[in-house]
Amino acid sequence: MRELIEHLTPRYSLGAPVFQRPGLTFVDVKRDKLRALLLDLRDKHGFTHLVLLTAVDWLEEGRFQLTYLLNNRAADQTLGLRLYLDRANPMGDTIHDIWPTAATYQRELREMFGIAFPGSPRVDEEFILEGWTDMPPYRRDFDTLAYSQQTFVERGGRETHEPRATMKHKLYPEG
Amino acid sequence: MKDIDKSFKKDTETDFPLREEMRPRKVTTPDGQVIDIDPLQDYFCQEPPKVHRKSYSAIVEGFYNWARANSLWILGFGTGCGAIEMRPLMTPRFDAYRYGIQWRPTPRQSNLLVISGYLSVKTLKRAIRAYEQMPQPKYVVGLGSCTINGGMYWDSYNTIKKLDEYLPVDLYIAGCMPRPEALLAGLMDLKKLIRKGEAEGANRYAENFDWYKANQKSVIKDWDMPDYSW
Amino acid sequence: MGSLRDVLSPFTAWKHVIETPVTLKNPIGREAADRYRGFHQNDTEKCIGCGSCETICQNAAIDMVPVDDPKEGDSGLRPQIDYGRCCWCALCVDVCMTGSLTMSNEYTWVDTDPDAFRFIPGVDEKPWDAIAKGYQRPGERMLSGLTRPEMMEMEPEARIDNFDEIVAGYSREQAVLEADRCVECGLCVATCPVHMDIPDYIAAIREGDYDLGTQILYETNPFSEVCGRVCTHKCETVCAAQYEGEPIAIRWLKRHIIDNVSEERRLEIVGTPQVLPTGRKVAIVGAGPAGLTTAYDLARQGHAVTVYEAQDHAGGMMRYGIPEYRLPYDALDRDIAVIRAQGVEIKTGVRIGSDITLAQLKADNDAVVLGIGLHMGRSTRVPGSDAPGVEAAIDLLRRITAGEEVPVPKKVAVIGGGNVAMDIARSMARLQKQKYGAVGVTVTALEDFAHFLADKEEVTESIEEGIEILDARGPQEMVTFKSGKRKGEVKGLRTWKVISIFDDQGRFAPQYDEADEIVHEAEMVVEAIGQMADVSLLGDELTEALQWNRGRIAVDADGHTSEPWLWAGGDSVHGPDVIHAVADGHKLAASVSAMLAAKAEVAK
Amino acid sequence: MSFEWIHVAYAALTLFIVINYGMIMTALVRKIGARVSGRYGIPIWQNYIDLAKNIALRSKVTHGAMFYLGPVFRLTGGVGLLLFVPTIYGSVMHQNFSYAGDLILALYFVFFGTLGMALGAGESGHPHAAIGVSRGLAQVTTAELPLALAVYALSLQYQTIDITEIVAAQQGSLFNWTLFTNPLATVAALFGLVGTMMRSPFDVVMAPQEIPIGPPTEYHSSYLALMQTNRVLFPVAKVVIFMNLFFGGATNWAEFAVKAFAIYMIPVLIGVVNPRFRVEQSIRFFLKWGLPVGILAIVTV
Amino acid sequence: MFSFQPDRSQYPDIGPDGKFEIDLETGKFLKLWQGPNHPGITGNMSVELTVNGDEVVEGKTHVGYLHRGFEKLMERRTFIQVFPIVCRVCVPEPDFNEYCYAAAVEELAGIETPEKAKWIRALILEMGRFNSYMMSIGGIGGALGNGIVGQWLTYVRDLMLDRFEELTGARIYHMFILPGGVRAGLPEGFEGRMEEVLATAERYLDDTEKLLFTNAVFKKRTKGVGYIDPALFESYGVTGPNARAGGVAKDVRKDSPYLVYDQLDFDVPVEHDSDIWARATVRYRDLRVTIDLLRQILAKMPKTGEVMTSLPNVLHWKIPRGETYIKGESSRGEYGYYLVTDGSGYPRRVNVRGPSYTHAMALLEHLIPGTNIADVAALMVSLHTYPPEIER
Repeated sequence: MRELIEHLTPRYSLGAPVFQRPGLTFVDVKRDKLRALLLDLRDKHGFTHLVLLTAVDWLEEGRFQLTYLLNNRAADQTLGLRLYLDRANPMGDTIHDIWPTAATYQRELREMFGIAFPGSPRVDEEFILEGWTDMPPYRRDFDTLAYSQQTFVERGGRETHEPRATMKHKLYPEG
Repeated sequence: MKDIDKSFKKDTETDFPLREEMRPRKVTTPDGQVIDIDPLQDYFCQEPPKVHRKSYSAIVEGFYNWARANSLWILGFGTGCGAIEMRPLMTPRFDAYRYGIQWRPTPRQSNLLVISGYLSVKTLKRAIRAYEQMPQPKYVVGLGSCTINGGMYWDSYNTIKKLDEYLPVDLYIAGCMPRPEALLAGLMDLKKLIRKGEAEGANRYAENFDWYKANQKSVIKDWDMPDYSW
Repeated sequence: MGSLRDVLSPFTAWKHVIETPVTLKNPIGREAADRYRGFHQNDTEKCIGCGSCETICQNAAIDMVPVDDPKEGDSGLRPQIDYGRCCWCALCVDVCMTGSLTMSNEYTWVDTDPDAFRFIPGVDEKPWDAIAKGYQRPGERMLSGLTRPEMMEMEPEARIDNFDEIVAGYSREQAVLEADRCVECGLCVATCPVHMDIPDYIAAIREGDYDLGTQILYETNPFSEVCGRVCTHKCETVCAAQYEGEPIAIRWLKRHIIDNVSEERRLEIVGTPQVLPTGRKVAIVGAGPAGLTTAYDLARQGHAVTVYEAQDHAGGMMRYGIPEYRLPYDALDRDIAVIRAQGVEIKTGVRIGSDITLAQLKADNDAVVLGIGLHMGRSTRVPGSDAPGVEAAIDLLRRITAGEEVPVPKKVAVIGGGNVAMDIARSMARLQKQKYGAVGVTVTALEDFAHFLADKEEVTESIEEGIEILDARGPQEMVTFKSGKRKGEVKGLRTWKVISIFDDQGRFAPQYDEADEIVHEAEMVVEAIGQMADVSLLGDELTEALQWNRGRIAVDADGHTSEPWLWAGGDSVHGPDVIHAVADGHKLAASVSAMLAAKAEVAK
Repeated sequence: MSFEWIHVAYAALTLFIVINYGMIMTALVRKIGARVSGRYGIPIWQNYIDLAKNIALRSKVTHGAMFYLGPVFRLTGGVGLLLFVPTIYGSVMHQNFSYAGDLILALYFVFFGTLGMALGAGESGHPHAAIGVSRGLAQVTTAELPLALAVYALSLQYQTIDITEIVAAQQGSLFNWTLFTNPLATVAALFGLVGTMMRSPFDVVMAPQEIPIGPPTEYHSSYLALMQTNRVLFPVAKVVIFMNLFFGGATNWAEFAVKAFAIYMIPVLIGVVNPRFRVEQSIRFFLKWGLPVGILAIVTV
Repeated sequence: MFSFQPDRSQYPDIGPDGKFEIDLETGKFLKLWQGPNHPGITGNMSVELTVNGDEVVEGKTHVGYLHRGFEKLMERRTFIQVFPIVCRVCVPEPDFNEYCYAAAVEELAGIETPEKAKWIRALILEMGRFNSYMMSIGGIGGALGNGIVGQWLTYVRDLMLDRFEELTGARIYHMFILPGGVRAGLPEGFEGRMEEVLATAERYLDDTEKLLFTNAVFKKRTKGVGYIDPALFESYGVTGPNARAGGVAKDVRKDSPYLVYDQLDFDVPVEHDSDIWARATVRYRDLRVTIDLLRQILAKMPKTGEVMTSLPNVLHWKIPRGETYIKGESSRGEYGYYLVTDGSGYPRRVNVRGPSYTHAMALLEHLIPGTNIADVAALMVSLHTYPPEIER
């Protein structure tokens, strides 16, 4: 794995790799190099299996991380490619022509994170949610509890007490 | 557990406008008519359901209730996790058939809708549709904690918390998930209710139709539904 | 169409038609497995209402609701479980600090009323209350640590011949480990006399935010460094962690915060009074914890405070009653420095009654606060207790601290089983070791080990240091030399075995087994059975005017005596304990300050 | 024999007995099927309760006149089928109107019900019903092809199309049964029986897995009660024809009960243990296996 | 005679934009919805079919009926609080979630799993696989109109659920595999009772083989139907039995052994036809392997030892920043958890890679055109997909 990364790094200007454990490596990639890298990995290095494609919202850093997890099943090696997108106007490049199944992942990312993938089939159709009018729910700034409490009705009549406050109130109210 | 952010407020119109297909628009039907379509409107329930009176004769009603209780046809609609514990009921271990309980694949022939666990908003729409298609008298059983107060998904943005806001529920079975034995015990209790003539949820639904509809509409935004898609 | 076998083979399934069906005859109510996680049970006697179950419940299914009045170490709250939420994960059972919460193997609960699925296990009666089967935590609590990290201590050999501080304090790693064990229930806060925000400063340690920790400490306790070492830590006796495992080492954690903040930084964090001087004057008699705390509070409110101390150094019992190996003097000095920084003037070596009279103080000040402490030892009053060689522990301790020469015989017997007895025993042992290279101290305590008054670690450390501790021994007589050069001097202590200490009504009336008699050979017998206040400074007139309560000055809840200008608090009113004295100090300050404010109103 | 009004009462009695017999027997058959699964299955009187329950339902949604008439036609088919064949041979009370009808009429009634159902179900507007109907018509047609050929062979053999006469010809000995006199025709007819009893492998018409029970998917309450009645009556009526044509008829109710049950069990035996064919597979099956047997039956007469 | 093979030339194929050009206005096509309330659908999802006669020309899968936003919910629960909810991601085989999550947390937090706990985990996972296959094989019988198999095998599954209950204290959602180990050891006499279940299972499986796998009608319905070109496996992310039915002998248990699979002796069954028949058969054979594995695990498991390591106080458990991916071979294929932590007490992101996600979405949509309506249900069941793990 190390040789492969060393081999690919200059050509695709990869970031510093993280060797998580034998058989699992993460590395940062640049958006303009992604497609060539994926094709290279798939066709020349045996990374033919797209395990998953997902995003991580680094709200504080103002960017989305796209993770392309590729697997070389013969060598039992998994390579995670991390691609950072600007959070303000997230736009990814579709890879459904490389792996048709990526179209599904991209639909989900479009719906759940609001990341656009122009050209991906059915990407703008509703996928999981129906009649969703709020911000994409997997974004960090979407507060699911607040949304839930504003939208749905909960059964009332519940009240809890904090031990510390209760004891203060009852045992030493003066101080 | 993190505290909720009180400042969280939805500002959807500006940041996240409606999708194209959810906006009102004009559509040409196959036979050439131009009709207005508003996907956010519930076309299927324009006409409220009727309140059906009990039979005038107490003896007849009693006999009917006996028959209803002993011939419970359940709609085979697994709305959530609980569906997996309904399957053992149909199979040798628990064999609910011997209690007169059977499963029907179509709502038209079912009397009992078991909401087997949590209901996502998308499924709720179908469950309401299925419920409204069922003939009177019809019963709803809430299976599992999620139907009572949201259960495990109490803070989920996509599941309802109180089933009785949207459908008239006759009976709840607590647990996560309830075992087939508990489910069977619940169905036996439901039978007793039916025989006593107390399972009048359908009439309750009809009488409070506006209230139920308002609750449903507060949750389900998109009422556009393909024909016969329950 | 395939072979004929393919056509005929399926018909073999028909053999099942003659088999008995495998259906359960009556499945409803079938008993679940022994480990089944069903509806909750709670042993409400065992439960302390700490709320850990509520904290861990990811479904927000648990509410803590009051079922009883709170007591020390029991919030009076009990978990109420919402079965519209519960998912039977049993994390609440796993995390339960006392092991009171369990689950039965009952699982059927059907109701038409959705609001009915909520109950307080153990309080609301349910059919499954008596079921013994069900999920119980196998073995120990796994979700939080059981034992506290070993405190680094000097070995007995290394510490016995000197007065160096014994415990080293926690390292950062140890402290974080220990702080990690805390479940932040806050039961301890009520028990702490000054109600320190214990969970909060423990959380600050976890976060590594010592500045915040210091700030929290000083909100309630200006003697944080002292208390970090010698506090009686009542908080640890109610700690939720003690029921299965050791209580959180709250005292050591407090000390850890202070250890990590330099004196200068501490002064910065605590700061100086940010109010205008009020022009009011308050005199405080006694620079002990009560007096200095009062001074600290009042000074921060802008009042001019003067503290009068009879001894050469401030600190009172903290300095003169506690041996240096437990509380180094410089630690005390640092705490006092913070108080001084608030503008408090401390006049040492000034004895009220002889140097200045109380009447003078009354005249010069708006209020006078007495925090005189307990500086006189009580006597057993057994025969021979007035013989030479019989000493009061408190007096000896003071002399050792003050650097005075004290007699150090080879054999010493100590009467008493409290912390003071341990202090003097260990101090004498050190002196003996220095002088003779051997320890010869015997402690005889009235109580048996099960009801011992002294802290456990004091006892173990004493034994480690070679001190002999005999429990359940009642002193009967100081045996004196009947003749010879040393006639009249003590040569031993005669004790009987104690059968019981209190009678049926709970009065002090020890019963002895006279057959079990020991004479402890000793050239010095130290009485460490309690102290009393030296109230001679009050003068006859004031003594007459004041109200008394069993030999102590009677005060109201705020520490106000029957004289409007005089307050009293601390050990002399409430018995010996630093943290209580600090609490008293706060109370006195609040009361005095309220009075001064009222005065100011009137003046306007 | 001439028509008398009392025959109507007799026929009604026959109908009553047969319906009750059907109710009990179909429940029993379901219990037997359940045993193969390892269950007890429904109570034996469950069919009655279901019937009462369906009548007791309060709301009735209709999709137009044909929707009403569908079950009625279907029931008419069943009743007609039964009434124009002798239920009990030689019994005045239970020979029904068999003197008035013949084989052709019986075959007509077999089809009549299906067609009526098709119309009614089609009216319900449910796509699953429509698919079920189209499948049903296609399959029933081919499934009845061997039956029709067998009946033709039979009429050639006995030189009559009067059912009573065919039954009469089979009396006397076990070996007078068509089963033994013309086994090929019997087999061909059994293809038809198995094919039209709506059991696996030929039940794709109302396959719950693909088209939730097909044609009756929209039927409920009293409509369904009617169909239920028919569902117990129609198979028994069909079985009665087979009994009369191939198994020597029945001369008393006990014989009737045993024979009808035995014949009914033939498709059940096959159905319980087999998955179902797709519609074009079952059509092909009948054309490939049923049709030649039927032709052979005619040829060999 | 008649030709029932549809003439594909008259239907529009997939255009360059990946869409069918179907004009509903011609009246030639009919829209048909399978599901969500539909007996032919495994679980709560739906397929929108466009049919021409009995032939389906287009199928669109619609999911989301079971969406609970798990990945969002996990982000606002502490690491221990996530533990009870992960199993809910996949209802019929919940234990894989527990294992993958626990292993991911252990890796990032640097916790060692005790040896015995590994064995018990493997036991639980194989028991779950057993149940899942029982449902799948029963389901394929049911989808093709033979309910008996489903009845039998659900009964056997019930017996296994009793063992689950005895071991873990719950029937469906076991919540047994905690980060750091498992909750408890085996109860007294467990091996014996397990053996009874396995023997019963084998008896019923023998009967099933005679009833279903030696059945002319079943063969007729399944052979050659629902063919997946093995060349597409990589493109569509096909793993597990679905791939093994097409000759790809890949199994995570063999290829990158986790837990104790390197100490177990087993073969991975492979079929080559890649149709419904092959997929059903490969599952049936794998089920036999699972039964054998269960016996091996119980025999080889160490008798004593810790099952759980002490955790730090879980109420404020923080895990340093990092990310990892843990995978295992579930009954449906590669199951994985992608966990990202940011140093706080909450996971930054958890992504569940369920095999159904690729099998039931893109692959199914690719396979459906050209099939008969009657085969759609069987096709779906043969892919063995569980909707809850698609939408989470």
